[in-house]
Amino acid sequence: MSTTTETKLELHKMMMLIRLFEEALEEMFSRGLLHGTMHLSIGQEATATGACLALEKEDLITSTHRGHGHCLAKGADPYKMFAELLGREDGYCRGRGGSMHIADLSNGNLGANGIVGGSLTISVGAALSFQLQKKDNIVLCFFGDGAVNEGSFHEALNLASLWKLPVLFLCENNQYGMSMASNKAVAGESIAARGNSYGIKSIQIDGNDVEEVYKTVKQYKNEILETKTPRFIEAVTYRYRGHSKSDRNLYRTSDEINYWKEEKDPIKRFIGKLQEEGLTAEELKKLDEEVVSLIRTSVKKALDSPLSPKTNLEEDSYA
Amino acid sequence: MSTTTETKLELHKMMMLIRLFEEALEEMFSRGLLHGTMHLSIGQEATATGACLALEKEDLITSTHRGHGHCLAKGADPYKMFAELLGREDGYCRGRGGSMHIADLSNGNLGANGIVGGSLTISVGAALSFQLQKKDNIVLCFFGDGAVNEGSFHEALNLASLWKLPVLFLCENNQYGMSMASNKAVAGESIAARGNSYGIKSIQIDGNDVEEVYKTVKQYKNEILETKTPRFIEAVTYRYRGHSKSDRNLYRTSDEINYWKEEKDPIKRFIGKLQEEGLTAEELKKLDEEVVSLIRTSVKKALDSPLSPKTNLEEDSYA
Amino acid sequence: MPELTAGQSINKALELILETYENSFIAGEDIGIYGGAFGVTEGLLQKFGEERIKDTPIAEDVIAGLAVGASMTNSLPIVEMQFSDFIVNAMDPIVNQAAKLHFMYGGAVNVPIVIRGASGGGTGAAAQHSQSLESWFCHVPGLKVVTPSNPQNAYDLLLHSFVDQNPVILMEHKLVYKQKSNVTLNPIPDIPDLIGKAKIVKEGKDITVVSYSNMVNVVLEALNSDELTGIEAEVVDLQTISPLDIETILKSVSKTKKLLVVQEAPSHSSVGTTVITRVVGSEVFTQLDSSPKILSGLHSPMPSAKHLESAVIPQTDDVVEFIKNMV
Amino acid sequence: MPELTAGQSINKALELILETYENSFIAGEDIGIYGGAFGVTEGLLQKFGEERIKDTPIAEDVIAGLAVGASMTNSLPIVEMQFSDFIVNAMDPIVNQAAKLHFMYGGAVNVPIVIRGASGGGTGAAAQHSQSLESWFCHVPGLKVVTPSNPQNAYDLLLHSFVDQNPVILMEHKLVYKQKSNVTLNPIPDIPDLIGKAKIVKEGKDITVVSYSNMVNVVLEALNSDELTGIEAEVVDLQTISPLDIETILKSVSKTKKLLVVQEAPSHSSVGTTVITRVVGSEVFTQLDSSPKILSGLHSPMPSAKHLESAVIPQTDDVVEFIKNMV
Ligand SMILES: Cc1ncc(C[n+]2csc(CCOP(=O)(O)OP(=O)(O)O)c2C)c(N)n1
Ligand SMILES: Cc1ncc(C[n+]2csc(CCOP(=O)(O)OP(=O)(O)O)c2C)c(N)n1
Ligand SMILES: [Mg+2]
Ligand SMILES: [Mg+2]
Repeated sequence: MSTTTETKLELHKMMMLIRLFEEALEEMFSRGLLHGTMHLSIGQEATATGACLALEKEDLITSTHRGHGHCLAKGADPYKMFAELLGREDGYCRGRGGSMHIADLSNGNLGANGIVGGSLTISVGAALSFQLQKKDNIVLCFFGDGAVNEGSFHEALNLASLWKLPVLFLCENNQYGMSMASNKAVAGESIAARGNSYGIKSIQIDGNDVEEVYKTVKQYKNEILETKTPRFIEAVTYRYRGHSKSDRNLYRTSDEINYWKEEKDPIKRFIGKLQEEGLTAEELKKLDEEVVSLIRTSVKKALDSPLSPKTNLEEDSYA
Repeated sequence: MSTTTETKLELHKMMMLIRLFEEALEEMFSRGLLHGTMHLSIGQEATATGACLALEKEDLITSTHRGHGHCLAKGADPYKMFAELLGREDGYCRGRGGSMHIADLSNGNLGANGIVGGSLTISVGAALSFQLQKKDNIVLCFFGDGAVNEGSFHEALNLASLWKLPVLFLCENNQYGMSMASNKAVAGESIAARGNSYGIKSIQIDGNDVEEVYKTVKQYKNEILETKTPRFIEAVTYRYRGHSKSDRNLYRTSDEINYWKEEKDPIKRFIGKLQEEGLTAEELKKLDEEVVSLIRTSVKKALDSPLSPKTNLEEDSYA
Repeated sequence: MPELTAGQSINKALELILETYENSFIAGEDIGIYGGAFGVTEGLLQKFGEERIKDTPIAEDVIAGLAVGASMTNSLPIVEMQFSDFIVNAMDPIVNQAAKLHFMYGGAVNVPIVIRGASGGGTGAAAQHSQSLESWFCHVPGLKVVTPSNPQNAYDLLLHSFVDQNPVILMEHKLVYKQKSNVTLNPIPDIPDLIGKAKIVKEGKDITVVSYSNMVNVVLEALNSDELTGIEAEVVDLQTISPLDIETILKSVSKTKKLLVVQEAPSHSSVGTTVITRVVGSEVFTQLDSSPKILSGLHSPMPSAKHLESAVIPQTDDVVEFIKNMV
Repeated sequence: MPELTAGQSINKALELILETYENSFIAGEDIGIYGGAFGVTEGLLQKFGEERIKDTPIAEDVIAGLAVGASMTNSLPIVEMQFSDFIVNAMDPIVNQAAKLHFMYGGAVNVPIVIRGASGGGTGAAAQHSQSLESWFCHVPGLKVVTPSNPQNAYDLLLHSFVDQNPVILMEHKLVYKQKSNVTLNPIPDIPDLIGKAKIVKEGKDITVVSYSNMVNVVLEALNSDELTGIEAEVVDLQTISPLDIETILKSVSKTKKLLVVQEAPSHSSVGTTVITRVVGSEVFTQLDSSPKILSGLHSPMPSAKHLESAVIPQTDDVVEFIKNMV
């Protein structure tokens, strides 16, 4: 299965969109426009992009505290996301969720989750709905390497395997929890091996190779629908920024960070590939400018939009 | 490592003690002397016996809701156990714990636990104490096949493996939770394989062969102390009685139950072995009579002992 | 109008729901062939099959979590916590997810799930199988908490909880399961108007006794005591403990001028302290002619021995004692 | 007498404990090289090494569970819940095990553990990282619950909680961590006599304001408002919310005749409703000359947006408003 040029350009544009979206957030944060903290996925764009673009709109995802990329790649409007982080009425959650809790059901995003491992059992329930409703769709569950050690991971994978649920578990192994190296936190061979131990076919891939992610997710989705069994992907990647805004990066070396930035950056690598395949500097520039202006206009529009009104929050707490 | 005759007779006597203890409980229950329910291990005596007799007094165990056998095998006084189930002051918990919550610290039993999987993380903590205190002892953690699917199992095994804790996980796989067959509840190859997936050396053994259990636990204890890594045993066994007093056994056939009673009974099998090795009917009779009279006198003494007084229970709730 | 135990009436309500809503299902431990630890789901597997009567491994976190995910995707889950004590293993999906998603996502999703659990003591099941943890869930915004006291409201409140679009925690007392009476098998309602409504189960003018769950039965029994002849107590069965039907309570107390709350759970940070706080914080405060009291379970784990267990749980004699002292 | 933030004073208390008790250790997420999400354990790894400063995987159930097992075997564990919201994943070891073992085993064991968690809102961390769940643990017999409000009592209460032979839940408000003042670095006490004691932090005769955790600071700030000049409020900092120091509260209320409770947590089934219930259930009831009130957080999850967050959490203006209306 080879990827069309059109798709490749989409993949590039989406990675750029995520990168620029989060860089814009950083800038807003430093200008004191944002309340609270946030978790940036800069450096990990290939996983979110390759995975979500391999899905249909009707497929669902569950996301994490580091979910901006998942959300955008699944089709969210950057304007509404900026608006959400700024507490505006047009935000996806009307200013009630913020960075860690954006959901976009219209595009099949069941929502980011502030609880590590919190989305795993939810994804199993959504996959059960697909099974009961005999739908030909899957649920892709994003989670980090740190979530692998939570009890909820165990209960979710065990049940998904027993009940043959159409769920694709996708572990974004960026090699650290908050500060703990995943090899100090996960016993046994590897995270992919842990997936296998539940009788779930699992694979470890280069999470910074957007095409590999895209192809693997496409293939696994087909296998899930054909075999009616779940699948598991460990995508190895790396986060450039601190865990959150308060991180001083004491637990890793700047050499390590620089190595990943220089040698393994998903966007750089993919641009190189596209250029080998004949993409000209002009074409690239044009693509990127579209993204830049989308971000610019979205930020401006969000900053100009009205704050979320103080409604009766106790009433808002119930359906 | 061959087992001495003396040890073999101990193993037999202990299995008999457990069997007769629980049969006595059944009789008390039918006479309406017991409040609440209880979980009997009749048919599983070899696991508790072989495991606990392989330990020293300073080694610790954590037990389960089906813990009478563990407790007796670790050296508990049947009188104090009967007294506990009858709510008497001499009971191990002064009538506050009952069947599901007997602890006997003096003999290294950290206590039975009414929560499935509840003792796994506790055993890890106790093993951590041994490690920190540089003691040459282990913690043996009993749990059932049903507990394998709890999140606490996952978190406990992962940490024990990472921290190289001196704990021996012993799963009593009696092939059913309450009503659910363990092969419908545990995904993957086997329970022992699940232990291996955490990088913990694991083995599946015949839990109804008391000598095999005894030898394996002895060997694994030595390995734990030498290699400073945990171990995992899946002991396959079978419970004859219902899960608890309210069980109608709808989830299994009487043929299956009878097969285990006739062909696989741990006591019968071991008696056969002992007789092959020269134990005479008289010797056997003598051994068993000791056990019978111990149970008889214990029951009588317990029934004659005073109820636990109504102290200030709110004060008793705090140290 | 059949005579049923509450266990049976709940079974009937579940059956009606499963027949009526194709996208409803039940999940829990031993709810299939075993019929549930308390027999509440008996026969449902045979009627509706494994697809909709889902026996789970012993894994409460995923039991509750799957309900959340399923409810966000057009399924209508009802899950069972075999003993409500085990809900401790399902707190994240219930408290951090189910309770918050509707609000957190700006109203974009509903989480219409029902979580049933067998609560309470009196059966000799000891400290880990006898708790009344309902107050915890009342403290959590986004959840509703319902506590039936008899076969009829056990049936009706389950149907209404199911129709309610919010996550509802149903705490069913083990002794209520055994209560037996004639039950009108009402149809599934269009609007869940019973949720949030207390019920005056006995009218009176001398004192208001507010209670819920099995303690309502203990209170009613106590009122038959000769020692209380001549005293007309008004008994309020809260039925829903969050949100509280404060109007009904205030109306009664402003009539009787006296308030006693009776609950099995310990007092600290509980439903009972909330009822009293709401009453004394209202204009009714000035009408009270005596100090409002709470009769609760002791601040102690549940002992296994029968004579100690009954010392922890309020008994009819205790209720009589309290009422005598107040009137 | 150094000037320290509460985060720093807690760090000093931890250091003193680790130096003094060889069998003590700390376990939690990112408490090692990272120094804890709020910097509370900074420098301890360097001083005491990996054996005693135990960085764990993200697995709250085993973090709390190992504390229980370790405490039963002559170790003295202090464990950290990075945000107290994550304690939902550790409820079985805390509630079904730690709280009950001493009673359930007839007094044969003690479970002297300390569980610290960062609680509360006001930092824009939204619904899953801003909760004040302390009331849950007050409802559980066998647990003690402690809530510091400033650098000095954060230091002292940690030492006393450590010495206490019961499982103690310490809820440390994120905004309290940032409070700064001079701290007397007292030695480790022989008897934990601060546990269970409230403190009058300001004397007054016109109204008793009972509060705890960061809300004590909000109350004290409110009292500086010009709108309240002439009003002498007495402020009680509960410090320990279970068991409650009811004597101190009653003494104050019988003097002022008025009671206001201020807390960040929602009202239903909370500490505040317990304080009011205990007061109106006592002989002080007849001395009250106005309806006792509670000012609490809204019954709503915490929104992320700053202007909405501050609508959920009681602000100084709200305190001023309540006091004005009551006096
Ligand atoms: C249950 C729970 N425990 C702890 C945390 C605090 N926390 C937030 S993110 C994080 C690290 C998660 O690591 P990982 O799963 O690898 O995701 P990453 O941050 O690397 O993307 C931690 C410890 C949390 N949010 N939820
Ligand atoms: C957390 C929890 N969930 C459910 C139960 C109810 N329960 C008690 S024993 C049991 C079956 C346990 O099966 P297993 O672990 O195999 O032990 P066995 O009963 O077979 O000895 C169940 C479901 C419980 N006690 N605790
Ligand atoms: Mg990570
Ligand atoms: Mg079993």
